[in-house]
Amino acid sequence: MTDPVLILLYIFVFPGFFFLFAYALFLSYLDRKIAARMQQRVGPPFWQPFADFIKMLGKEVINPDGVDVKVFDAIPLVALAAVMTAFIYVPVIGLSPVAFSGDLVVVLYLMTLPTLALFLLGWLSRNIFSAIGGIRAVTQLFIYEVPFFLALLTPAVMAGSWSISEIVVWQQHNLWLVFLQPIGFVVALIGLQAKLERTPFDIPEAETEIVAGPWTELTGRRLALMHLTSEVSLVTGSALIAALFLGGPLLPWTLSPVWLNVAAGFGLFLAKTLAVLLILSSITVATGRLRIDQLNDIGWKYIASVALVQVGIVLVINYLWVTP
Amino acid sequence: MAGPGTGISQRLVNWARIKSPWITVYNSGGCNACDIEIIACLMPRFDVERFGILVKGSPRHADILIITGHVTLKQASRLRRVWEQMPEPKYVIAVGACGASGGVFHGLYHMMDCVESALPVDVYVAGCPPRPDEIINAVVTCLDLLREDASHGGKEWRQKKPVTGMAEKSPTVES
Amino acid sequence: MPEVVVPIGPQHPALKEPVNFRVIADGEKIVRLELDLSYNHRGIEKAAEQRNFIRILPLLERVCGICSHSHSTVFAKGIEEIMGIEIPPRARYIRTIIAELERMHSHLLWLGVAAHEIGFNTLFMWTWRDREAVQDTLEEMSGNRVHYNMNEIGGVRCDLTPVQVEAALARLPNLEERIKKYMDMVNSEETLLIRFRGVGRMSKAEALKFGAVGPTARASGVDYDARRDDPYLAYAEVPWNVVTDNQGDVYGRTRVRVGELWESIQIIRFCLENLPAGPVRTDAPKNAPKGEIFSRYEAPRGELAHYIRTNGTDKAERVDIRSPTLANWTSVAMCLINQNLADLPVIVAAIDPCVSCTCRMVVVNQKGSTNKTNSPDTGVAVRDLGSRLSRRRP
Amino acid sequence: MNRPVTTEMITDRMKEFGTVEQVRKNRIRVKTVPDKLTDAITTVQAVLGFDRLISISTVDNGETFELLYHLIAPHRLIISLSIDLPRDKPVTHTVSDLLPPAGIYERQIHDLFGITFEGHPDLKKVILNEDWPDNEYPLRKDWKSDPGTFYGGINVERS
Repeated sequence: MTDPVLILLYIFVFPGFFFLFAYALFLSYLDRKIAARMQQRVGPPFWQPFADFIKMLGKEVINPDGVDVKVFDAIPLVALAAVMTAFIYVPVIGLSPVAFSGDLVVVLYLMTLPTLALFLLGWLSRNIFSAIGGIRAVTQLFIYEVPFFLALLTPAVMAGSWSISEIVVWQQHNLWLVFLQPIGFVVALIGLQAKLERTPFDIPEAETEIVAGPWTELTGRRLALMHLTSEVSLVTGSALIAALFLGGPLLPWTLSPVWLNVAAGFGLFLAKTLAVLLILSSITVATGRLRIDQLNDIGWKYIASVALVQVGIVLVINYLWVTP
Repeated sequence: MAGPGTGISQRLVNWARIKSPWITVYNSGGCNACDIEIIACLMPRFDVERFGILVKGSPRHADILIITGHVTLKQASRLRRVWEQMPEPKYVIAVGACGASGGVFHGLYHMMDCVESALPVDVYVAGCPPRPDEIINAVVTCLDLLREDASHGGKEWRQKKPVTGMAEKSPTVES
Repeated sequence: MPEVVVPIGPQHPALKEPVNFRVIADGEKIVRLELDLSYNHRGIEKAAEQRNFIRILPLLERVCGICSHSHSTVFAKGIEEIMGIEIPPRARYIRTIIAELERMHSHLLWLGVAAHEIGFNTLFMWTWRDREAVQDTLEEMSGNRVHYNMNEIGGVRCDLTPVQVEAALARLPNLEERIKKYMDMVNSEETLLIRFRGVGRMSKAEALKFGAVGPTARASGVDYDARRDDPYLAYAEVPWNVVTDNQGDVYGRTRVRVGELWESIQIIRFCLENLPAGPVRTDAPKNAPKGEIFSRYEAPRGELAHYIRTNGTDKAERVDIRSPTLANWTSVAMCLINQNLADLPVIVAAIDPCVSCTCRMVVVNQKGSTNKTNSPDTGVAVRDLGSRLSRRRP
Repeated sequence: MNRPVTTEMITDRMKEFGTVEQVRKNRIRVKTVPDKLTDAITTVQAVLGFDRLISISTVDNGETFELLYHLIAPHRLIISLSIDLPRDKPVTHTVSDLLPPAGIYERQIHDLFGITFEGHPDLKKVILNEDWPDNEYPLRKDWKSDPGTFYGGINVERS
């Protein structure tokens, strides 16, 4: 897998940008369909997210006066690029060729860029609603970031390496981490739900309080790119959790022909990401929005302390297990 | 590539515009009976999300502006301002008898007389209030208008005589 | 954070109707609030003086879409009392049935919108799906889903056939089971409780002082209900009881409204089962004698009062409409002080504002500061549009 | 209230303020003079237990404006205090300090009828368009809306 053409192919075509674009739209369709079916509605047709994306591209772009247009255009692109590159390091068919030790930290860093982009958009568009939305986005970032990182770094501590691919390989020999660290799995799910700003935590984009939060002034292609960013970060987040906790795309036993092994691995990857998506969708449907100060209490009092307890348990297990 | 309306990308954009019309509802002074009928369209029984119709809060994100109720004097300028905030391929649906002629409130002192006096309307819906399926039918006729306009390159060819009172002195919204 | 003026303008997803709040917020806390309600002022009372008793009822029904039967019933009831005619018992029962069906569809609508305000869309979808059953019953009985036009001076416009009665009765058990589900959902569902409990609290003394009406007042323990104080239509003969609660906050108002939903079903079932036979309307004289009446009615949102004065012709000389939401605006303005900005839609939705009824009033609330406050309108200068169209007397 | 308040009690208590008549089973109407109004309301509130203002109704009967203050009490009786104001100088004192909801109704009446209430904290134009001319009071009997052009050039008598 070191042949540069194959790597380029890997990055751009199959598990890279093209597949990610299609899979993001598919997951967004599934998310809306599950939510609709749970509310006893029919839900959108298969091509709906694709039609939304193309329509938004075709709309007129309105620049609110007094806004630096170049920066206003650049921010959605930066956010989208960050999230897409984060997906390269997550193993999709077998281990990712560009993995290096420490790519878990890079992925986590790249995942926070969209929230900062939202804050900048809100602050730049000089509209009172988007300013308040931007501030809420950043305050929410501080609340869920610590437990989310703790929950995602404990697998690295247990597996003894900071590369996602090596964690996946480690899980082949031992149990899946979801059984070893159930609390970490739950905290990671809650953190991901908050990072994607979905219903219990969609305070920045609270549709009924501040019109559309940081999204208010976005029109045309900027809106399309920001929607795509949120959908792609849904894919990246669920793939990350699938890789770290549910054993990633590798089979415990290797099948005879290589392509069958890769295909089975890819099937596992799809199954696991869809499972994570089902959990996220049911959380969205079953809960109402929290207030920012309630989120503050719950975030720091419960979720952060539970994550610390999880870290403590992992350290104890590591100490007992490693020494023979 | 052939004319503006026939290129592959143009046909794709037209298809996308027809498949995902986003609407925003504005109650310009009516008795909010039409409002609750529009919200009833979103509900499980008349679910419009299967046509891709979403109700968006801010006019910036919407394609179709649905106006319920007649236009009171105070609403006229704000209605006009909301309409101007919408990005270009935009359409206006005036719902109910109030939208067409002021309905029961025709001729009252604190009212302008119909939505047409504030901004150009594309589709009218009869009924006081119209049933949810009639409102969905209005959105569908609006999409047919969109398909026709796409083939003629924009709305100008269909614009009938300029709206009286509006064209000769277009309101200057002080910035 | 210095004081920020947040205009929640006439066009806002949280408010289904055009009302304009100028919220002066300090960070997330609301310091002061200025409402501007006059977007919906249509001048109905002036028109009401020019219409005879047949043409006035459709106009009065369209004061507000959700409580349309209330406005026409309170007017018809007042005129019939001035004329001194007695409508047949069957007409009284049919009016009560339509009134209670309207209360059910209004409360279910409100429960959905309140859940939507806090982002809990599932309950929004469920309540409105069950509301369709009530809408079907209303459409079968009166031909229209929202404006029923059932009333006429002297009785009811169309009769209820036995088939309609059976169909309505068949729908009640399913509605009862759903409302039972909502009742324990409201009490136990954590996601609702965390946003409703302790928000916009109003004590009983405050409720009385600021003149709150309807479920908003009954949630604070005020025991006023026009159906029991001034029994009209068939409420005297139907066994029902007033639902009150002493929580005083949005949670209490939700419980009162769901309780009233339950009561409405019992009233409807009682009225449908022993619907008296007989004619549906008596012929009323064309002109009403000279007189006046202050007729009260318990609309879904609160106590609705029409002051009607007649002068012997076939037109009412003066119809003074005081709608329930108009009385609730002062109390909601007081409840909102130093609550969270995020709670504003929930508290405002808690009084179930029907802005079309309140086509009046700016309320300006003072928070201990000097009494002098004003409400500059945030609207755009209207020199161009408004001035040319405003009315000059010749 | 230790003993239930009866209509007779109310009628003899309110005799000093003006003519009292029992209109219906639980409706009492008291006709008073503007300057006696405030202490009529205070006695009604304090002694007879009327604690809530339902609404203030106004009627333009030719040469005078009639203001009716409707109050209700826990014992389910409704009292309506009515005063007459001359048409040329319709001025009376505000009651919004005694009854807070009155602040709303008085501003509306000022806008539609032109009756000024002294001492009202903020008596500004409220419900009509910003551009509504100041001395036009639509709900007065003698005010006819401008029979001018109906929008679009068709001449229609406007109610």
